[in-house]
Amino acid sequence: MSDVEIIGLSKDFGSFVAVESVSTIFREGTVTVLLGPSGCGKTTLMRMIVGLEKPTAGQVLIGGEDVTRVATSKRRMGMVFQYPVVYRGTSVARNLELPLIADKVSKGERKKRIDEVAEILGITDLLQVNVDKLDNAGRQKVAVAREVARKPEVLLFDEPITNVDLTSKLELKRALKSVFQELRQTIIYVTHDQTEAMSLADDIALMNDGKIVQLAPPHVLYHEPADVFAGWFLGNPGMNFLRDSFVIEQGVLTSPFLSAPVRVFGDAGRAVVLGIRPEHIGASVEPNSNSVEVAVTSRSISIGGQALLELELDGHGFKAVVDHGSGKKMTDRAWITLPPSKIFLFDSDGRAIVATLSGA
Amino acid sequence: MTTPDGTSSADLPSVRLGEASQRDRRWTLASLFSWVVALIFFAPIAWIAMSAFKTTGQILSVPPLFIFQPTLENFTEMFQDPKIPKFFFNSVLLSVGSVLIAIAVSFLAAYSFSRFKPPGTDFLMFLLLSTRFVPAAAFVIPFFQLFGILNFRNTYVGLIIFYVMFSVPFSVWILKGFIDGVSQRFDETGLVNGASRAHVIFRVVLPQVKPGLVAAFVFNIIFVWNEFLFNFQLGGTDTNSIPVALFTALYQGGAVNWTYVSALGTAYVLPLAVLIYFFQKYLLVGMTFGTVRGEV
Amino acid sequence: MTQQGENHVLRLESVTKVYGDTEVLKDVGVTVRAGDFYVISGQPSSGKSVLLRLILGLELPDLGSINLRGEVVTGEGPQRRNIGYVPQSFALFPNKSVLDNITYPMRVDKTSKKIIEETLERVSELLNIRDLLDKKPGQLSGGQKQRVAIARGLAKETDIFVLDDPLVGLDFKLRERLIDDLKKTRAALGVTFIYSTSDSLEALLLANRVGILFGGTIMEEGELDTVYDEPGNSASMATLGFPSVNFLDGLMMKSDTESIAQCPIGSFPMNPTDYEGPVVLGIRPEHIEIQSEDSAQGFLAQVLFTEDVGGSEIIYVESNNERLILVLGASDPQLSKVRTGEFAASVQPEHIVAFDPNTLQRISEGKESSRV
Amino acid sequence: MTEAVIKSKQPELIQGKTGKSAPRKAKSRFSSNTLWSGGLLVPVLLFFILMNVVPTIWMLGLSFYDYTLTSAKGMEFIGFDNYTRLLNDGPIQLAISRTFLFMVLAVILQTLLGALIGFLFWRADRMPGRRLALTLLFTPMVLAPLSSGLFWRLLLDPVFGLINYFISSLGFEPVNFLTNPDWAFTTVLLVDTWMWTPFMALMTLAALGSVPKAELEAAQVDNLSMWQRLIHVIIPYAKFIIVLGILLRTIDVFKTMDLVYLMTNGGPGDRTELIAVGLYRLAFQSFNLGYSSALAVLLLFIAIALTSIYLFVLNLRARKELKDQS
Repeated sequence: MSDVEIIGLSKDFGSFVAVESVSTIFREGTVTVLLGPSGCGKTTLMRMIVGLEKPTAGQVLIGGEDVTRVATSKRRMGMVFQYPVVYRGTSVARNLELPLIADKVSKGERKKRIDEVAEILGITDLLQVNVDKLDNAGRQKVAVAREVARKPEVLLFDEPITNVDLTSKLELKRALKSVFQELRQTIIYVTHDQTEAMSLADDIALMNDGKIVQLAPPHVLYHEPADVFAGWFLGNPGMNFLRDSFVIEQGVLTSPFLSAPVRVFGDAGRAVVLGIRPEHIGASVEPNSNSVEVAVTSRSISIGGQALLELELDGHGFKAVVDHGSGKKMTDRAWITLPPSKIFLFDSDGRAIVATLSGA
Repeated sequence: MTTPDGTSSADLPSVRLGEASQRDRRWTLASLFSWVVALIFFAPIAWIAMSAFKTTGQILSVPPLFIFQPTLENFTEMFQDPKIPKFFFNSVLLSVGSVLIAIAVSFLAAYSFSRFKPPGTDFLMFLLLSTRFVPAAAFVIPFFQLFGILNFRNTYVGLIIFYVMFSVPFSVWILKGFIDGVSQRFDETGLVNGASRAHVIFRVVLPQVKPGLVAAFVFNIIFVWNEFLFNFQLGGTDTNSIPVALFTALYQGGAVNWTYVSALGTAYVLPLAVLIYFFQKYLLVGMTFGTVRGEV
Repeated sequence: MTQQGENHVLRLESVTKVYGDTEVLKDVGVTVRAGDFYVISGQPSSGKSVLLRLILGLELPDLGSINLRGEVVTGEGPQRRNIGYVPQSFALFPNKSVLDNITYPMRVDKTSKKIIEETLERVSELLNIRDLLDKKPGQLSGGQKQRVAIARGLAKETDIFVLDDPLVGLDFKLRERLIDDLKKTRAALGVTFIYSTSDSLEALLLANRVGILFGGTIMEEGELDTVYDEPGNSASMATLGFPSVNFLDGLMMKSDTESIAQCPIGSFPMNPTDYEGPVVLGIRPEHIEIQSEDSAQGFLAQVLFTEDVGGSEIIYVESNNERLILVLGASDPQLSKVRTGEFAASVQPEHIVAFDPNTLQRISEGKESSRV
Repeated sequence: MTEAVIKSKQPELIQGKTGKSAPRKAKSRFSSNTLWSGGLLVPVLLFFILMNVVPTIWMLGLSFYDYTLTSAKGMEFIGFDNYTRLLNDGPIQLAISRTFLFMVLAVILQTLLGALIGFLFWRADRMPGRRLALTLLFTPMVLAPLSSGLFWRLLLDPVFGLINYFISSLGFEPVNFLTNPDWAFTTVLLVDTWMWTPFMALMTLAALGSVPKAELEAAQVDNLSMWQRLIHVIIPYAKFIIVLGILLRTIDVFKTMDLVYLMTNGGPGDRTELIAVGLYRLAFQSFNLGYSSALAVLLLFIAIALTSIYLFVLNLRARKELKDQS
C-alpha cells in the first residue's frame, strides 16, 4: 500500500500563493499527470511531495504514514528531473548502481535490476558507455532507468522530456509509456503539454492557480470538462466559449447559433456561457435544413491539413475545424451546425452545468 | 471567442525559489563552526582595532591586556597631525580620481572588444591581463626614470595617470564580461529603431552593466587604496597615501609607534570592511579579474 | 511600387551572405507584398535569423540587392530602414518599465507625445497588457514578456515589421493564444509582417505567404495553400506540415505509356515523367487511410505509439521496416482498429509526390485514381 | 546560489561549409562600425602605450646596460652580459627556487584549508548573520599586504605580542618568529596563508555554487552518501573554478613582495628572500638598474607564461560549457 495522500497542502512564496490547500490521493499503480500552465503550482506540489520544498501548511502521507517532516533521502521516492541528471565521469551501469548501493541492495540483486531496467528502456548496449558521452535524451533515459531500478514506492517525473531535442522526444515518450505499463507503483508526472498528458496518463489532475481543477481520466477530462479552463486547456485549439449567446426558457434553448430550439434537461437556469469544441462544429459550403450562416474571417491550416476557420456570428468570434478540401471553399461564408449533444453549458463562474441537450 | 477567465494564472511571474529559504535562518553545527572560523580569521584585525583604543603602555603590556579602559586619544592625536588628513585626502583623491577615469576609458574599450571584436582583441586582452600578473617591482625602475623625465614624480597628475593604467586591465576584463552578458539583440533593437551607436552605448548598454561598473569601481578602489610600492617610489610628501604613511611610521624615531600604527591601521581598514560587507556579491568577480562570476 | 503590377514592399534578389568560408545564405530571393503575413519557415539554424538581419540592415549582404518600399537599400544601415522589430528571446530592457520599453521605438524616433499615447493605448489593448505597464520585465512571466516584446516591436510608426521566432519555447496553450493575438494584430493594423519560425504548425496557422528556407536558400515561395498542396520540392513538403510528412525511398520506373513508383508500401502509377531511378516519395500523414476489413489492398501496419493532441490522434506505425505517421480525428470510427495494434492501410496514388533525392525537386505525382 | 558563469563567446551561426571560396564583399561596408570600433579603443591604447609599452621597452633597453645609479661610471652598453650574469647568479637562483617552494607550499596549504572552509560555509547556507561572518572571513584578503605585515609584526612581537603570550601561557618558550632563521620562512608562509585562505574559500564557495541544484537534489532523492555526492556530483562541476583559483593564487604568490618586505625584508640572512623582494632590493637598495632590469624582464616572461596557462584553462572551461549546452 503506497498511495500518496496529500491533505490541505499549501505553499506560499511571500505574498504569492503557489499551491493553495490541495487535498487528493494518488493511487498505487496509477499514472497521475499534474497538468497545467506554467506557474500553476504543479512543480511546487511535486517538490513538496518529495520533500525538496517545505509546505507552508498541510501533510503528505505515503501509505498512510505522515512523512511531512521526513527528509527527502528517507522518503523512498524516486524522481526524474526536468534537467537530465546523471552522475558524471562514470558509466551508465555505475549510474544505475550508485543509488542501489546507497539503498544497500545486494550485489547480485543490483545486477539483476540493472539488466532488467536497461532492457525495458533499450539501453542495454549503453551500459558500459560513459554518461558524459550521451546527449540529453540519452542522459534522461539513464535518469529514468536509475529511478526505476531503485524500485521506490513512488516515482515522480518533473517535465522529463522538456529539455530533450525534438527528434528524441517521441522516442523518450515511447520509452516512458512502456516503463509505465510495467510498473505498479504510484507515478506522478508533471507537464504543461496536453499531448503528453493525454498520451501517458491514467488520470490527469488539471491544475490552475495553485488548485486542482479536475482529476479524471484523459477522455473524461476532454468530454466532461468541469469548467471553462478545463474545456479550453484540453483541446487544440481549445473550446469556444460563447457568452450571452442564447436564452433558456422553460427547458428550451434558443440561440442564433442554432437553426431550431433545443431541449435542455437539467438545471440549466444559471447558464450564461455556451461551450463547443471547434472539431465538433459541422461546417459546409452550402446551406442545409438545420444550418446557420456565418462569416468566415480567416482560414489557416492546422493538424493533419485540416482547415482551421475563424468564424463570426452576431459579433461572436469562434473557431471551427473542417477537412482541408471543404475548408478551401469557404472563403467568406459558411453554414454551420452545432450538434446539441456536443454543447456544454457553464455558469457565470465558469463551472460546468450538468445538463443534457437534444434536438427537438 | 471568449478567453476563459481562469487562464490568467499562466501569466503569473515565476517566483525565485531561493529567496524564501533565505529567510529561513537557523543554527546548525555547520553554522556554528563557520562563525568560529570567521572569528579566527578576523581576530588579528580585531586585536589591532582593540589596540587602537589603548595607550602605548597598554599595547606594550606583558601579558597583553584584554580588558582595559578604551581611549580615543590615539585618534584625536593622529588627526591633530596635519599630515594625516592629507594622507587620507591623497588616498581618496588618487583612488577615486583614477578609477573613475579608468572605468570610463575601459567601458568604451570593453564595448568595442565585445561588439566589434576588432583584430587583435584576444591578444590585447591577454596583454592587459598579463600586465597585472607581473610583479610590481619589475616595473618600478622604468617608471621611476620615466616619471623623472616627464616631471611626473610627486604630482597628482602623474600618479593618477599611473593608477588609471593600473586599473584599466582589470576594468576592461570585468566590463567586457558584463557587456558580453548583454545580448546583442539590445543593441540591434536600438539600431533598428533608428538610434545612433552612441545612444546604444550610453543609453542601452551602459544602464544594463551597472553591476559591472560597481564591481570594477569597488575593486579598483581597493587595489589603488592598498597600493604601496609605486606611491612610495613615484610619490612624495605631497602625494603619499595611507600605506606609505603606515610604512614610514615603522621607521620613525627608532622604535615603532604602535598606537599610531594601530589607530591609522584601524581607520584604514574600516572602509575596506564596510565595502566588502555591502558589495559582497561582487567579491568573486573582483578577486578573479572578472573571469569567474557567481555569488557566494 | 515603382513598377506597374508589383506591389511588393520588400524584395531580396540573389542575396548571398558569407561568414568566413561558409555561405550562410546563397542566392536568396524573397518577395513580400504589402499586407502579407509572410512566414520564413525553416529548420533551426537554416539561416532564418541571418536572413532577417539582412532585411533589417543589421548585416549587409555580400552579393545581391535589397529593395525596400521601391528603393534600393542594399548598403544602408538599420537606422535608415524604418522597420519594426521583435527580436528572438525578448531583449526587453531590464532597467526600463514595461511602458518605457513599449514606447522606446517612438521615443528614439522623437514621435509626438500624442501619437505615443495613442499607439501605447492601441498596442497595449491589442496585446492585453494594460495592467503591466508599471512593472519591470523581471516581474513578468514568460508569456507576458513575449507580449510586451511584441508590443514594443509594433509600437513604431511604420508599415513593415520583422518578428524573429517570437514564440519559441513557450507553453503550448500560451502559443495558441499568442498566435491568435498576432493574426488579429496584423489584420487590425493592416501592416506587413515578416516572421520566422522553425515550428511548422506555427507557420501553417499564421502565414498567408511562406518562404521555405533550406540549406541557406529559399527553396520555394508562395501562397500557403499552394505550397502546402503542390510542394515544388521535398524541403517544402517537409517543412510545411504537421505531423511531419512521411518520406519513403522509392524507385521510379518507366514503360512506354506510364511511370510507376515502387516503394516498401507498394507500387503506384505516376503521371508520366522521363525520370527513372531512385526517388523520394512524400505522403502526408492525413493521406494514409485505414482500410475497412474486407479490403485486399494496402499494407499491414503495426502500431508503435499513439498521441492524442486534442481533437486529433497521431499514430506512429511500422510497416515493412518503415516508420510511418498517420493522423485521425479523435472521433474517427477507425480509431477502434488502431487500438487493436495492427491494421491494414492504404494511400491513394494522387496523394503521393515524387522528388529527386539529389536536387530535391518535384518530379511527378501519383495518378488520379478512378476511385468511387 | 547563482550558478557561476564564465563568459564565453556566443556560438557563431554556422551552416554547412561550401567548397566554393567566398566572393569578396560587393558593397561599402558599414564604415561607421570600423570607425566606432577603433575610436572607442583610442583612449585605452594611449594609456597602454604610455604606461606599458614605453616602460617595457625602457626596461628592455636598460637590461642591456651596465648602469648603477650610485656609481660614477655612467651607462655602458654591455649586450647580453646582464643575462649571462643572471644565469650564474647563485643568490638570485636561490631566490627563484625559494619562491617556487613558497608557491607550492602556500598554494597547497591555502587550497586545502580554503576548500574545507568553503565547504563548511556552503553547508551553513542558512547560518544567522552569514553576510557579516563572510565579511569577517574575507577582510584579510582585501587588506594591503603592507598593513597585514605591519599588523603581524605587532602580533608576533617576541615581548608583548599576542601570539607569544599564548605560546608562553601554554608553557613554551617565546619565539622570535621574524628574526629566528628557523621560523621566519614558516611564519611568512603562515601569514600569507592567513591572508589568502579566504580567497580559496571564496573560490570554493563559487565552485560549489556552480553545481546545478537539480543534481544535488537528485543525489538527495537517491540517498547517495556524502562521499558519492562529492565524487560524482560536486567535483565534476566544481573542479574548474577551483583550478582557476589555484592558478590565480600561483600567479599571485609569484608577485608577493610588500608583505615579506615589511615583515622580514627578506631576512634573516636570505631566509625569506622571494624573487620579487630580491628584485626590489636590487633596484632600490643597490641601485643596480641595468642588472635589475634584466631580472625584471625575466620575471615578465614568467608572468606572461603563467597568464597563458591561466587563459588556456579558462578557454577550456568556456569550450566545455559550450559543448554541454549543445
